[in-house]
Amino acid sequence: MKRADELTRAVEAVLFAATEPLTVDAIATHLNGATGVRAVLEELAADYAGRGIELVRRGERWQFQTAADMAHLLRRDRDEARKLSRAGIETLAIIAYHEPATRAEIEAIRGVQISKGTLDVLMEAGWIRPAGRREVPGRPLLYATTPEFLLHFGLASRRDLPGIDDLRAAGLLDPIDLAMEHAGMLDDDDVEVENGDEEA
Amino acid sequence: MKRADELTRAVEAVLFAATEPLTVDAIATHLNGATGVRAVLEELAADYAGRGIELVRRGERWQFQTAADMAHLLRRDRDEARKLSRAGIETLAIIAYHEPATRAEIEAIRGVQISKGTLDVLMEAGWIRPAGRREVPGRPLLYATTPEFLLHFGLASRRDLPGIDDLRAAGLLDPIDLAMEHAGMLDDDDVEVENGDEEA
Amino acid sequence: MDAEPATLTLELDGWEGPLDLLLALARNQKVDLKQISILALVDQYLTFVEEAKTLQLELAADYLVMAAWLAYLKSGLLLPRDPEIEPSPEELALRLQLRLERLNAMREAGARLIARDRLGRDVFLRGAPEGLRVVRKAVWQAEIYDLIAAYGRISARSRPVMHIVANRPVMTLDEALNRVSRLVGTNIAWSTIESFLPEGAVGIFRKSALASSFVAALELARQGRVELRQKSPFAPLYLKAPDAGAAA
Repeated sequence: MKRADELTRAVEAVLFAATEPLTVDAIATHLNGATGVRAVLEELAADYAGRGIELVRRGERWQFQTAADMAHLLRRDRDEARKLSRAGIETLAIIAYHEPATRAEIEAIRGVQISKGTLDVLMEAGWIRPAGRREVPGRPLLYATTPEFLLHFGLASRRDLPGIDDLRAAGLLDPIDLAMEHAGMLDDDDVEVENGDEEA
Repeated sequence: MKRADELTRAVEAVLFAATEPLTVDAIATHLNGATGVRAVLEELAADYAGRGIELVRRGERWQFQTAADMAHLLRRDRDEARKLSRAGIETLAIIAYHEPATRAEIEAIRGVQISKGTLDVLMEAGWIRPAGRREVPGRPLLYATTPEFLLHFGLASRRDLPGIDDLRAAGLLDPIDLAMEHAGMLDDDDVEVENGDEEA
Repeated sequence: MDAEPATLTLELDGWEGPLDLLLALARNQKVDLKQISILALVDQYLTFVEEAKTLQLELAADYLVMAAWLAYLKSGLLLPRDPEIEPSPEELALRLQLRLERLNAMREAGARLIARDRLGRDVFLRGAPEGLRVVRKAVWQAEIYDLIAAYGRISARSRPVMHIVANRPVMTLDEALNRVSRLVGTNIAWSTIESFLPEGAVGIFRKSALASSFVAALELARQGRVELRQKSPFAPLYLKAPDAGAAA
């Protein structure tokens, strides 16, 4: 950087430490009535042009600020992976299979109320969108999935979602108690046989 | 001023906008993992040397601040009410030059007990902190300085403490028993006797 | 610090203990602390304490203790050296000098430290920094399997379900009672409970038979129609018909 004379250095320091933009007079007063402050300011503004810091004039007041094209650096987005809650994934599944669906319809299928937050999260994730209103009393809002939804779940279209028969074949429709029993029985059997061997 | 490349401008902008000193890592993270930040910092520090604003390193952190020789224009004495007592200043110096130090070591050098308030004031100022215990009978608490201490007193590191090299070379940071050994006036047996005498 | 001895008496309260006072006196000798005369220093200290007494100033006990110790040191330094006395007066004198040097060093270091250009007093940070912000953005994650499984779960929950109790291979308690009481009569020696199970019983049926036979054995034992023996928990359980005498 260019060597700076004492007045320039003083103006630089005063402006840097100031909590608000300063007029030429205010700067001069701060520097015990120094003259030539305006010229120094013009020079400094030129000096800093193209750096990460710039000296700008706002009306009659001057201030240092972060270069305008560097503003995006002051705000950094950090992605945080978060897993969808059980209510979230169920709500999404119902919309995907039944779309478009109103909130009341989703609740009827789930058998539980859904909070507003659940729909908000799905909307924030970009997976559902409002899709008009159902023309019934109260005109409730309809929800449908988005192209991002298909993209995220690797589906060419909603028709790629497995149907009820596929789900049954995959054991995903088995009542929970029976499925548990199957698993439990098998385990117990194995244990039984082993114990028997040991005792023998 | 010299034209600056984009990384230099970015580092400049981030440090300028920051409300606290930043480590090299923190800057790099903010710039989405940019490399070469350390080199840029060294360059920038050289760039700004002699201006009214300086880029300085305090411990592992970097910050812009006004040049020290501008103090006469900017000095604010608002804090004079909280002026440190002599006991406070000496205790801080002893901890800084000997760190880590126990309370008994501080008292041995000062020749008087230190009141609890003295350490509290230094701790409240954020200049000292407890730093583990010395593994001797009684396991006394150790005190050391903090990064804020370096920041406040404008030290890049503890090696920059005024006169520390001379004091160390003169043996003035060594315990008295060690100095006595050097003077050839002490056998090991004398150590016990001495401690009692010191209190006299 | 460089006050004359005359003013020292008046500023007694200003000293932080005898060592502090000694250092002030030593610095009055206006020589490097390495060169100070300990004897002269002792004299100055003792004079100071005497003056304070004359002026009837109340001296803290530690000042008097130090005075006594210094008087002892002085006599040791002046008298012909007795090699028996440990530590030697010279050693004590050196030690005192080293302590004064160290206190002095730290006092000067403290003064230099506090006189530095300090942040917020002499040196300033930017007055109005924009600040750096980190905005956390949630990236929601879910797998296709989670989605399908969730739908399966809902369907299973909401779909009308017909509950059918499966016909399971079991041995009822009555059956077990009959079987065990019949078999135990034919067996005089101790036999494991497993030996009472039907031949070739496997899987669920074997489990059921074992459980029922166990309960049956307990019931028969209660009625005094069978004796049970087990060495320790989970050890094999043995059954046998009661001795003819006892049964009668």
